[in-house]
Amino acid sequence: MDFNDTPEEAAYRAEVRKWLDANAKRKASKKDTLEALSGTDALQRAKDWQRKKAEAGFACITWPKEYGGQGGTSIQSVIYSQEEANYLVPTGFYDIGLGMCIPTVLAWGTEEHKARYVGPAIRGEEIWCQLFSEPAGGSDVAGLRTRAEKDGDEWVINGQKVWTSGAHYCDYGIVVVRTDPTVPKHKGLTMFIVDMKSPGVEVRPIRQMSGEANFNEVFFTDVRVPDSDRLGQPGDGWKVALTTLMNERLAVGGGGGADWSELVDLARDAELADGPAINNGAVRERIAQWYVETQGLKYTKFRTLTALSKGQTPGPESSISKIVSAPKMQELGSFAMDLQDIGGIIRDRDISAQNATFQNQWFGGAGYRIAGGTDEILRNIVAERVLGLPQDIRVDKNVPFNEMPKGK
Amino acid sequence: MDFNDTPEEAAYRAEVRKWLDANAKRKASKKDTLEALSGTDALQRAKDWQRKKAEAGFACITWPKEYGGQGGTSIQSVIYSQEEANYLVPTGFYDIGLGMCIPTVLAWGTEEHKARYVGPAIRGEEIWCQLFSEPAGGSDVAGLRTRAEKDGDEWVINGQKVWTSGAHYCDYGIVVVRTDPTVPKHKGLTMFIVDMKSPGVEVRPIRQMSGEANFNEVFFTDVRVPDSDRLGQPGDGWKVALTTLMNERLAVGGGGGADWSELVDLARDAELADGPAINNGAVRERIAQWYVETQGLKYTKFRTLTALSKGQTPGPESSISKIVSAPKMQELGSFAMDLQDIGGIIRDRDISAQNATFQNQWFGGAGYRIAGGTDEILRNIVAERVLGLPQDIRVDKNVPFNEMPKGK
Amino acid sequence: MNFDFSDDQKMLKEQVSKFLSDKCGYDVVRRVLESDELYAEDVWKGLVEMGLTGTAIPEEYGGLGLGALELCVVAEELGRVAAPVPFSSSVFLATEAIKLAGSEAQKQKYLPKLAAGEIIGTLAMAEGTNAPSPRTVKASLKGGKLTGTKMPVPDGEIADIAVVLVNTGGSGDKALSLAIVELNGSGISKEQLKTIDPTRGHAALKFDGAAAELMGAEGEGWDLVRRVLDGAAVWTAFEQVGGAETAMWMARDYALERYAFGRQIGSYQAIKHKLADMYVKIELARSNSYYGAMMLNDNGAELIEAAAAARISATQAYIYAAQENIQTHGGIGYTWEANTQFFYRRAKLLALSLGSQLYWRERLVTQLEARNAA
Amino acid sequence: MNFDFSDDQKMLKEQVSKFLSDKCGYDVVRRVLESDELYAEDVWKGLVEMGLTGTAIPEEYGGLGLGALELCVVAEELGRVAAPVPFSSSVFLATEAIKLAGSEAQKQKYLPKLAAGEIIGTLAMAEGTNAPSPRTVKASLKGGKLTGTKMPVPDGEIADIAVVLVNTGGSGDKALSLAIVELNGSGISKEQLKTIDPTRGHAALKFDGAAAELMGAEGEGWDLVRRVLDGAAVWTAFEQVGGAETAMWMARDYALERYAFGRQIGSYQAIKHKLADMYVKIELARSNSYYGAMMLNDNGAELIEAAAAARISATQAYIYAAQENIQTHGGIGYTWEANTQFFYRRAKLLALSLGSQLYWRERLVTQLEARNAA
Repeated sequence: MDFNDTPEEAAYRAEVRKWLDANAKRKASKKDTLEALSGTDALQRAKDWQRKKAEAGFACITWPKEYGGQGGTSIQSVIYSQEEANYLVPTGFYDIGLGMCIPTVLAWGTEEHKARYVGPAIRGEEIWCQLFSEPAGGSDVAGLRTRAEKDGDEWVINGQKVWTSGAHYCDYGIVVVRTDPTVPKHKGLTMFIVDMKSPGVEVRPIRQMSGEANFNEVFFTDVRVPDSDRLGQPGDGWKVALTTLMNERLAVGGGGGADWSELVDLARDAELADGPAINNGAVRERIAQWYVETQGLKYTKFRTLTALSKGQTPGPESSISKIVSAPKMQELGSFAMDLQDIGGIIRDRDISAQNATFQNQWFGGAGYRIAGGTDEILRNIVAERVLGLPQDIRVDKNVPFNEMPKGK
Repeated sequence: MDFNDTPEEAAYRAEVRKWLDANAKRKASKKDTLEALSGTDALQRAKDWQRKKAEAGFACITWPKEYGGQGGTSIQSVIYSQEEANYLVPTGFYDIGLGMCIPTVLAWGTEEHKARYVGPAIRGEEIWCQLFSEPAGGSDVAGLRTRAEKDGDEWVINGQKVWTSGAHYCDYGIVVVRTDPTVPKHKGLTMFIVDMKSPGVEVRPIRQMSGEANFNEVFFTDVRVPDSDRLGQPGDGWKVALTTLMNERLAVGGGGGADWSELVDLARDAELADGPAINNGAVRERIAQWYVETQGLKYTKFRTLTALSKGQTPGPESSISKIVSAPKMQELGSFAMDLQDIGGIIRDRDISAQNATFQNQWFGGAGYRIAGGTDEILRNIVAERVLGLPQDIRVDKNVPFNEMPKGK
Repeated sequence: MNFDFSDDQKMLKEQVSKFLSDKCGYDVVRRVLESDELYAEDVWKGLVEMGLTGTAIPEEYGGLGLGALELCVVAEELGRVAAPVPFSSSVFLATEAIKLAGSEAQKQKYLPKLAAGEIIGTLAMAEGTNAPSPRTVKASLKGGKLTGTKMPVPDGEIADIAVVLVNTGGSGDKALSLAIVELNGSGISKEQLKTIDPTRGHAALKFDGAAAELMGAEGEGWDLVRRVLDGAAVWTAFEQVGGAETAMWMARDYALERYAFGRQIGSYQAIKHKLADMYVKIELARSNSYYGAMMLNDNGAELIEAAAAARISATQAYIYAAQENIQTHGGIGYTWEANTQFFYRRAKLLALSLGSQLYWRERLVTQLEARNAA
Repeated sequence: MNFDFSDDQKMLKEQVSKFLSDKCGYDVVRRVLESDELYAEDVWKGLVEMGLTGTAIPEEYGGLGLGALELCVVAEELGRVAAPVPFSSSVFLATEAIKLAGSEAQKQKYLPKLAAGEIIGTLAMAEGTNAPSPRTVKASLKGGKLTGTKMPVPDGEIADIAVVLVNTGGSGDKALSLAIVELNGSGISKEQLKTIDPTRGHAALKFDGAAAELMGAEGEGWDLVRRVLDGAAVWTAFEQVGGAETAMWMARDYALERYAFGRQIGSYQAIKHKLADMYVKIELARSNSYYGAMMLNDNGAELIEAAAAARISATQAYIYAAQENIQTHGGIGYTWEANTQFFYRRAKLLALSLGSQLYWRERLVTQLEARNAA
């Protein structure tokens, strides 16, 4: 039991590090990250970086060589990510496309699709988004209402998607729509590749409670998609979407943000009415609790990586990361605000402790508990797929979609 | 807003107090209670006391005069209970009979039943128990399997009941049984009065995890009950049982046991490795939390009493008391054991802090969270009956009982 | 036994409720959130016209001469609609501080104007992100001149007067005193702060030798301000209970109208039990608040415990209800357009405004220790 | 990266598992619970025969010469069946204390016998219901004579030797030392204690001038015993994870077979989410335990944090799983006949046996403070 690389892994890591040293700047502090990601040229810098990675053979390491990948191992991919995280490089723009969309194209697309789309995506020339969620859908992803009707060799899409990250700068998307409302809901769906610049596609930012706008609504009005851009057969949409969602589950991270260490720093500085916060047993209890949770998740990931390195596929166990870290994000933010007493309401980065990171986290945590699977849905997943408990009674299993009760 | 009696209430309270002073000994300390209840003659003393109360007009104060009650108000009944609680009198033996069974007889019995059973129950001559729960039933009370078959003017009962308090000293019981297994489960039940001394009734104590035996299993083997001892019509059993259960909800108390005050005492005495427990903020946090919960329940009860005194009927809100106090009982016991560190495992009353009250409470809390409605069922009740949320999907609504999936 | 509000009090509650549901809908809260308005002046004027700013001010000072209980019912209704008005600053804090600590002259000077809504008052305690206490308050009063920075001060930009917690150099708990200062004089600069809840404005007030006068005895400031906070805690608990109930019913209504997997989401136990837990917490908070109200009204011996219990349980109930209301709504509940955010913001603001739970727990347990020893 | 046990270690685990599932079923646990037996001597003998008592004892002292990781897999399997044997007392505590602090002569004298299972050892720290510390330990060692009362001492009635935490009169943390005492000598009386878990016997040991000898340097007892506890915490965490998993699967199986309202109770979210929470807690505990194992095996720089994290999360996982296993079972789960009780008792015993969470949190955070400052 050790964290050391095997000789092969070590050699690969050295190679990666050498290349990164030659092509990127090493991070000096935590703050560096934020600065690297901000600015109006962030997208262009991300595209440049992705191209560079692809040229050097560090993009999409595990994908087949024939489509532009490296045919490498999962652990090589992990090693690259671990190392890259130490450098000041633009990230984020490609997570969904390369993490979820293109894997779905690889699994379900025709040879033509793969030849056309995979290469440019790897080289960063085309960015992809995922169009699944709908206002009426939410946790019930399959309950979607956006519809497509066949018209000759084309399909005509009408409806609305929500919570689409990056829709405004993306070139392509994968969209799941209802093509047959007369069969039970999981059976009437079909998946398409859609050109985001098509006429009739309108993208509007969604402003979140916190004031930021990281997501979009996407409206489809008579958007025409050639039948040749269908992924899978008509009616297979749910199965195709599951491929995407499985990849999402793997891609979802720990949520980030301030953790026990930042709380220790704060508690050292904060004065409660009866003395320094760090001396208060209730504060110390929370530091201990959040340390234990963070470490537990960290070493769970190491266990998963070990399984990966032995060729195993991680299962729905990875849901536990978000089950633990999402409420922690919210609660830790909230508790840290308590330590600042009345002043905890201040959200000005120049005044509030640690640049208002706790206040922002308290806002963000409320969203993170919902995005990509609510606390409740993730517990269902663990209970059903890990522990083998039965699904809740499903009234929607055999009912035609257009006869199902829907509420407002 | 005040806690004072109205003049009428004050006069009644004075009368009660005068009678209690003349007939019982005032409690000097908390310990007195335990001693008053122990001993082999406890039952006889309880009978004597009940008779005395009935003679003085303080038993079953709200019941109609024609059947031996006093025709008094709810608030008079509460005042009597409040005052009686300050005296060393035997309690407990009559709670179920007078709190749940006889109210059901009054609501559903024939004139003959009322004439025959109510008077002796009030005077304490006959004690009653309630026979509803079954091994396969649990939270699903209506899922019971004990059956009764008609044989001439009699019914023949076979089956098993569990969690029956006092079955070994009771004279009568009310028992709900299945008389028609071919209709959906709530519709095939019937309620009977059963003589607990009948041939074929066998009572066995149930030993609890804590080592005590406060409940019984009751086995029915060809027990014959005359049709005249039926309460309500055949098939009405569930409605009759609901009357009983509604009365139970009102009767369930706060669970008792050690609370924040005992925890303060313990924390003063207990030495943690880094100092006295009372100085630890995590300990202080819990003292505050449990104080707040206990006081909240206490004043909720005062609000209920105020409603009672205005002639209103308390509803399912009273479920909150057990939702809060049952987990508190378990957690407070557990935390107090933590304060005793390694020594917290000792359960010897002569060595363990406060006579091992915390250890016993930690055992008892596990049972209290289940008995008379689990944490989960009580939340369902609040959600459905107070907040008007829909029932969970019921697969058992229209299925004949003998065709329903049952598991082991 | 009559552990309930009187019919007159309930009627007052009804009046306030009616006014607010007419005049202070979500549109008003949103207007203040999204604009540069510092408060809903229209709503405030209406409250003033109803005489509510003078509810608990004696008639001799121009008030209605009612008691603490009447303020409780008003507070609950203000909380229910998340009203963006300076009621708590002016009424629960400034007015009560003057009633408690003011000289006869100070009372004569300020209470009638506060009662009539001619001026708005506030209490300036905090100095940044530490809990105000004799160890952290540095603003000083010397020779009638106030120097230092107070922030966040609720309604600091719109307030006409402030009661200020100042350091007058005594030792230990005697370091602090109260001062009263008119905020329109010289030597004062105000700066609006960015906070988690822009529907209730907070400012940084910088005093550079501003004219101020001592209120109450020198060295008694810490004791006085804690007594003011005890009362404010009870009223704020009602405000919190009101807000928590709105959040709970909002979640419940959404759980009835929203379908997932072909069923109302309110039929799933995860949602049902969440809502049941909201209800339980709110009921505990309401009951503790009632007791706090009684102690406050009767100046009862258990006021400190009762106020702390009310504050702690109301804070927990509101935080939980507001947070899980968003969770019940799912994605839509996290958007700017949703009204859920008003309660999320306000719940946390109120949780901190009179000092966090850490302060109140400590105040409670110190008192319980003393009581248990006795 | 290889954050997993080796194939050899997994094979050992398999062997132990097979032995225990054959020889240490619930019937054995119940037999010890309901009889006067102090431990399952048959199971113990089997473990001794497999050489497990000598797992981490060097070969020169008659052990198998394996390491900390092998003890981890053994501990997990013992925990899984709630084995009623003195393994933790003798192996995790006494043996390790002697390995850490014993003189060469002491090692020569005791380790071979411990390895061979000829004697059972224990560690006597506590003196009643306060946490053992330099401020509370009063038992004294003077001139080779031990005086005082230790309780509860795990397996105190059956142990042949005890490592005892004694007060040797130094100041502050230097007040304490370790002593080793043979329990069959004179000046010792033993009394079985009534505890929450009779399947693991505990005694009060009264020493009245019993012969004892210092182990390790005088004044180093507090430091030494805490280091022993760090190691024991890691092994016990595996024991706790094993027990927690049994409780979880017991609850899960019952949730599948029990019907209410015509459905498996495992189809209700209240039960599903409860079980999911068990799983999450257990996974966190397992992962922290793995890291603790690695630090222990490598004598790593983060041993204290890793041990504390393993202990805290494993304690929380086991307590939760054991408690909610009963709740999932409902009434039947609270009866004497149910096997749920074994885990409820054992979870709490193990939660307290090496000091409660309050001790471990403090140990952890003190370390984190130091690290964060650095």
